[in-house]
Amino acid sequence: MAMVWIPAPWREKLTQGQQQVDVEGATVRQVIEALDARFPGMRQRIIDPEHDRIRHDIAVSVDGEISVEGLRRKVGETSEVHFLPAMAGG
Amino acid sequence: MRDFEYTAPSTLREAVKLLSEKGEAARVLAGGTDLIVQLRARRFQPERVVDVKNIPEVNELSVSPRKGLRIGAAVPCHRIYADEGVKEQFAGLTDASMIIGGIQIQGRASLGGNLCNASPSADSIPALIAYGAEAEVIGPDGKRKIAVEDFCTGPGSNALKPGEMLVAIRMPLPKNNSGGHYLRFIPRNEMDIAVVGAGAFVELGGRSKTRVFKSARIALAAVAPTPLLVAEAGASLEGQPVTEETIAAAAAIAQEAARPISDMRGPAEYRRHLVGVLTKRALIGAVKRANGEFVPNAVQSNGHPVYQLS
Amino acid sequence: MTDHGETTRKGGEIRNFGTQTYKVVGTRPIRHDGTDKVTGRAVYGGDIRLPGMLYGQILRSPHAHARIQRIDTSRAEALPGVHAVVTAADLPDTTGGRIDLGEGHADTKYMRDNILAGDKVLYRGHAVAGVAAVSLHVAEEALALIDVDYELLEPVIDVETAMKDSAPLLHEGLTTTELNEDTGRKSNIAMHIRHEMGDVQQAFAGAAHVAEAEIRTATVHQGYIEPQNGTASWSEDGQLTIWTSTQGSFTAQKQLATILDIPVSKVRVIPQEIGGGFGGKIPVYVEPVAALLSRKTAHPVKIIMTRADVFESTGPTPGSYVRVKMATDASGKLVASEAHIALEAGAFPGAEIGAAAMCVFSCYDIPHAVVDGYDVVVNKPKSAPYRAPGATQVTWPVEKVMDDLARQLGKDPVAFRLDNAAAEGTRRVDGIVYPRIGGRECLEVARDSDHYQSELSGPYRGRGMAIGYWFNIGLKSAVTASVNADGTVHLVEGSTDIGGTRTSVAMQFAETLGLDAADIYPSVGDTSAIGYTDVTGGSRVTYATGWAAYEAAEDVKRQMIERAAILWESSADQVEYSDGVFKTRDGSKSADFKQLAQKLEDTGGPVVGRATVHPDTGVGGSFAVNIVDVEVDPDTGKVDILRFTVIQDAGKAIHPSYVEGQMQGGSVQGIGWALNEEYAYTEEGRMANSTFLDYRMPTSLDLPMIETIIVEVPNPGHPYGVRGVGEASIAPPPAAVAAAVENATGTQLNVLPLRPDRIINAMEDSIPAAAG
Amino acid sequence: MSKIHVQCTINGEPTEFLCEARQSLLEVLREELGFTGTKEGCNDGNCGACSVTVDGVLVDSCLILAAEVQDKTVGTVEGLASAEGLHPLQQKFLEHASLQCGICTPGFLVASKALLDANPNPSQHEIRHWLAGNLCRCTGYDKIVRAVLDAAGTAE
Repeated sequence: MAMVWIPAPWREKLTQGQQQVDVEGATVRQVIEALDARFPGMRQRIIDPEHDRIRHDIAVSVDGEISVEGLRRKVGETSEVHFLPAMAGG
Repeated sequence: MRDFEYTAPSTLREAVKLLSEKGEAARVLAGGTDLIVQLRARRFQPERVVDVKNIPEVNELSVSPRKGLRIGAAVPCHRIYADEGVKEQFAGLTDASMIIGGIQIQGRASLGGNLCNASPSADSIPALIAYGAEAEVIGPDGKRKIAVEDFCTGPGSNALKPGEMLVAIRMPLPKNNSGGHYLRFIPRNEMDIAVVGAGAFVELGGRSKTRVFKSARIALAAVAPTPLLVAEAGASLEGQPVTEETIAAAAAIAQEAARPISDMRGPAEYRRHLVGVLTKRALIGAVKRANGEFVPNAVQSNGHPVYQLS
Repeated sequence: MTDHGETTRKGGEIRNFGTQTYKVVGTRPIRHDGTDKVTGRAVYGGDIRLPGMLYGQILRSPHAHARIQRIDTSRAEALPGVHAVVTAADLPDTTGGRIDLGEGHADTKYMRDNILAGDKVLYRGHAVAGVAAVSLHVAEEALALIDVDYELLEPVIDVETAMKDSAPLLHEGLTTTELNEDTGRKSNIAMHIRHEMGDVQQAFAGAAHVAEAEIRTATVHQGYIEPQNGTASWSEDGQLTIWTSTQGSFTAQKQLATILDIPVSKVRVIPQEIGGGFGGKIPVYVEPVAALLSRKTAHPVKIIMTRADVFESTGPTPGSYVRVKMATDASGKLVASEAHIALEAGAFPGAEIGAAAMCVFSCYDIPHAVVDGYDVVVNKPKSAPYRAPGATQVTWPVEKVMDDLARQLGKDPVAFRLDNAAAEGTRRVDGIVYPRIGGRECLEVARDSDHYQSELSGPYRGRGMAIGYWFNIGLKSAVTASVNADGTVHLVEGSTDIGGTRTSVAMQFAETLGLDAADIYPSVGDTSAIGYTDVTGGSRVTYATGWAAYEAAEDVKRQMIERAAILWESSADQVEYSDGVFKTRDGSKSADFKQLAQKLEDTGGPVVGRATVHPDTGVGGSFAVNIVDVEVDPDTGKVDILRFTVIQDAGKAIHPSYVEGQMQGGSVQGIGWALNEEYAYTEEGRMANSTFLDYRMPTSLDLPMIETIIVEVPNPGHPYGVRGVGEASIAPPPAAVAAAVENATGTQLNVLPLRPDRIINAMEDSIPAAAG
Repeated sequence: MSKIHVQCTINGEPTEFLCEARQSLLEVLREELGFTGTKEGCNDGNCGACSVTVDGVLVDSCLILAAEVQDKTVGTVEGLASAEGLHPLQQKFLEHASLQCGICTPGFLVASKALLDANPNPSQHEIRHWLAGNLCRCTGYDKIVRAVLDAAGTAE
C-alpha cells in the first residue's frame, strides 16, 4: 500500500485529522480514486476534470520527486505520495 | 530630453555673450556629470548649452606662493588629486576630489561644477569652505568674487545671476603648522552621496607637546539646505589647547548648528549623531596633518584610519 | 581588507565525498562564448538593430494606486515622428484564465494588466501606454503629451498593513485560496498555505529550550546590469518575431502568445545574450508592447527599459514579515518548530510562498513542525523570482533562533547545527523524505575549515555562520548535436546562457563521447531551432540540460557505432567505443571519433544526435554554509566584511570555476541584501531610490575575496552526480552577516537591511558590548 | 535643430559623424556607429558598463555629449584586441572565469586597462578602489580582481 501524505488544510475537512493514509493504487490516478472513495472530496481538490490533469496550483510527488506524468505516474507498493503547492525558482 | 543648441566658445567674453543672450534658458556645461543627468530628468530644459572646456582660464590648475591655489572651474577631479602641489598643500581637497563618484566620474566632474550644482551634500564644498576659498565669477557686468560659503543659496541654487559663470576657485596657500581634512559617511565605501560630510582646516601654534589652535574652520555637508560653514565651532577652538575635550566641544557646537532632514539616505537623528562623529574626525585629521603626521586619503586608506590624537 | 591565500590562483578548494574523476568534467576550460564577450562582439538584446526600426518608450503611472478615468493620446500621436501609441485597449479582451509557464502558473488577466494597466494602476511604474517613434528622444517627448486622468486611491505598501481587515483592497474580486480551495474571503491575502507534521503543541509543551524571532526584510531587486529589452517585428503574414534577453525563450513565447491571444506557432522568440536575470527575466514586460506597436506601425520596434523602469516596474523579490519559534529537548535535539511567513507578492498574486514554506526548516531534522505561509498583494511592482526565491527571507529568522538555542545550550553554533542537520531519510515539514543530501558534509567542512578554526580578535569584530537550502527543479530540456566532418560537434540547446552554461553543458556532452570540450561548439537555439526547453532558473540548466546533452551524446554514440559497422562491413554489436576510439571486438579495425566522422558521407550521411529530458528522479537540493567575519565602526554603525567563506554542495562540479562564480555571486547578492539594499518608499508609495546611486549594491571596494569550498556529495539521480548550484548561496548570507554583527556589537537585530543607523540605535538600546 | 558634425578618432580610426546635441557619446557609439560592445546599464553614471576612454581618461560615455568629442580620441572595448590576439586583460578574464553574463565585462576591461596604464602594479585595494565605479552583479568581483592582479603580473 502506498502512503499518502495528506496536506494540512485538508486534514480537518477530509481525513479527521489523519496526517498519513495508506491506500491501494498502481498509479497516481488510482491512488486519488482510492482516497476519494474513503474521503469524498479528494478528487475534486486534486484533479482538474476539464483537462484531466492535476490542478495547476498543485504538484504531486512520488517518493520525493515531482511527477512529470501527473496522474499517469506509477506508484510502487511502498511509495510515498505527496500533494504540494506548485512552485518555481529563480 | 529636449534638443538644444550646443556651443563651445573658446573665450570668456564669448561664453558670457552666449549665456547672456539666453538668460535662464542657457546652462553651462563643464564635466556634465550633474547637468546631463538633470537634463535627462527634465529638471532643466535649456535652449542652449555652453560647453566652457575650450576656454583656457577655466582649464588651468596652478599653485603659486603669491597667488595661492587657482582651480579653473572645469578642471576635472582627476587632475586635482594627481597634482603634487595640491597633494602637498591642500590634502583636504585631495580627500574630497577623490571621493566624488568613481574614477569615471572623476575623469569629468569638476569642483566648479560641484560648487555650481549647489547640492547640500556636495563633497568638495565643505573642503573649499574650510580652506577659505573664493569663487571667481564673470558676467555681463564684469568680474566679481564670492566667498564659497556664500555661493550656494539653497538646494540646487547658487548666487550666479543670469549671464554669469564661474571661472575659477581660488584660495590662499596655507601657513606652516596648518592642515586640512575632509571626510564623509556613506554606507558603502565608494559611489554613494554623503549622508553627512565634514571638512576642517586648522592652524596650530605652541610647541609640539602643548599645541593650541590658532584658528579653525569647520564646514558640513548634507545637514542643511546648503553646505554649512559652522563659524562658531571653529571660533570656539581659537586659543584653546588641542585636546580631545576641546575638539569634542567644537563637535557639539557643529551638532547644534546642523539642521538635517530625513530621507532615503539617512534619518535626521542619525545625521545629527554623525555630525558629532565626523566633525571630531575631521578636526583630528586636520590636526595630525598640521603636525606633519600621515592621514590617509581614500586610495591610501587600506582599512580604517585611526582617528585619535597621538 | 585581508586577503587569505594567493590572490591570482584560478580556483578554490574542492572536497570530494564520493564523486568520480573524469577527463573533461571537473576541469576548467575557457568558455566557448568567452572571446565574443571580452571583445564586445557578443550581441545582447539591446544591441539589436533592424532596418526601419522604430524606438518605443513606455508611459508609467506616477501613482501607487489609482483608477484610470481617461487616457487621451491624441497630442502624442500628433507629434512629428510618432508612429503609434498603444494602451490596454489594444490588448485582447481580458477575460482571465490560467497559463502553465513550466515553472508555475499565471492568471492571464493579471498578466495582461501588468503589461498595460486596464482600469487601475496598482503601483508606481505600472505601464499605462506605449509609444513608437523614429527616435528614442521623440518617443520620450511623446510620453509627456499623453494625458491621463487618475482618481487617486489609498496605497498599501507593506505586508502587515495589507493583511489587516481594514486595509484598502487592491483587487475587488480577490479572495483567499487555501491549496486551490477558494475560501470566499475578500482580502489582499491571495493564498494561505500550511504544512504540518506531528503534534507541535505537545512537543513545545515538553521542550527544555525555546527561542523565537520576529523578522522583517525589505523589498530588494535582482539588480542585473542589463535592463529589460525587447524588439518585435510583426509581419504582414501574422508571424511575430521577438528578439529579447530572456531566461527562457519558450516561456517568453508562451507568455506572448497568451497575452496577445495568438497561437504559439505564430511567435518566434530569438533569445539574445542576456545580461543577468537571477529570476527577474522570466516574466515578459516590454516585449508585448513592442509587438503591439509593431503590428500597428508595420515596422520593427525596439524598447529598452530605463534603470528607473527596471527598479519601479519589474519584479523585485518580496519584502517579508516572518515569525519563527523553535525548541529543543534538554540534550539539544530539536523537537518542535513553527513559522508564520508573509510575503509581499506585489500588485498581483504570486510571491514564492510555496518555496519559502518548504525551505524554512529544510536544513534540520525536526519531528514536529507547522508552517503557515501567506501570499499578500501590496501596491508595489509584481514580485518575480530572485535566486532561491523565498529562501533568504526565511533563513535568517531560523538561523537566528538556532544561534539563540545554541547559546542557551552552551554549544558551538556549527556543532549544534550538526546535531540537528537533516540527512538522507529526514522527513521535512511538507512530508517529503530526503534522498542523499550534502547538508551535513557542508557543516563538517565548515567546522574544519581554516576560516572557522582561525582566531578572530579585536574590538567590535564578530563572526557569524549560517546554513541555507535550495531545491532543484528538473523540468524540460532539449539538445541536438550535429557531427561535423572534422569530428567536432555543433551542439544546440534551448537554455539561455547567463553564466557559462553553454560550456558546462558541452563538457558533459564531450565527457560522454570522450571528446575535448574545445571540440564541441555549443549554441543557444531560438524557439524554431530547438525543442521545448524550460527557463534558465531553478538551478536546472547544468543539471537538466546537461543531462539532455549526456543523452544526446549517447544517441550520437549509438549512431556512430552503426556507421563504424557499415564502414567495416561488420555489425553494430561487434563495434565498441571507449576513450574516443571505435574498435571491432576482435581488435582488427579501429578509428577514433574524428577519423570516423570523416567517413560519414560514405556511410549514410550526416549524424545528428538528439535528446529531450524531463527528469523526475534524483532532483536533489543544494546546501550552502557561510562563515563571515565583520568589523563594526561603533561610532557610525558601518559594517565591513573582513572575511567571507562559502561552502556549498555541488554534487559534482562540472566546471569548478563557474560553480565558484555562482557561489561568490550569490554570496555577494546576499551581503547586499543584508547590509544596504532596499526599496525605500515614501508614504505615497513612491520608490525614492530607483537608481544604482541610491539602491546601493555592493561594489568591489565593499568586499574581500570570497573564499569558496566546493563540497561534492554526488547526486545519485544524475549521470554525472550534478546538483544545481545557482541559488542556495544567496540564502544564508543575511543570517550569517547579522549574526556576525550581533556578535561584534552585543546587540539583537531584526530588520533587513542592517543599516548603519539601525545598528547605532540597537547599540544605544543595548548594554555596551564587551569591546575586545 | 540641425545636426552637429563631429570629427574624432575611435580606436585609432579617424571617424566623423552627425549627431543631435542631446545625444550622448554612448548613444552615438551604439546606435549610430555600431560600437555595441559599449553597454548601457543605468544611463546615469552609476554602473560603469559604458566605460570608454576619451584622450586616455576613463569616463562614462553616458555622461558625455557626443558633440564634446570633437578632435578627441575615444577608446572602446572593440579597440583592446589586435590582429596579434587578445589583450592580456582579456585573456586573463577568460582564464579566471571573470565573467558570467558578460554585460559588465567590456566596462571592466576598459576600466582595468586604464588602471594598468596609470598604475602597472596595483595592489588589491587599489584595484578594488579603481573598479568601484563598475558594477558587476554576477561574480562578487573576486575573479575579476584576481584577473587584473594576474594581468598586472604578466605585464611586468
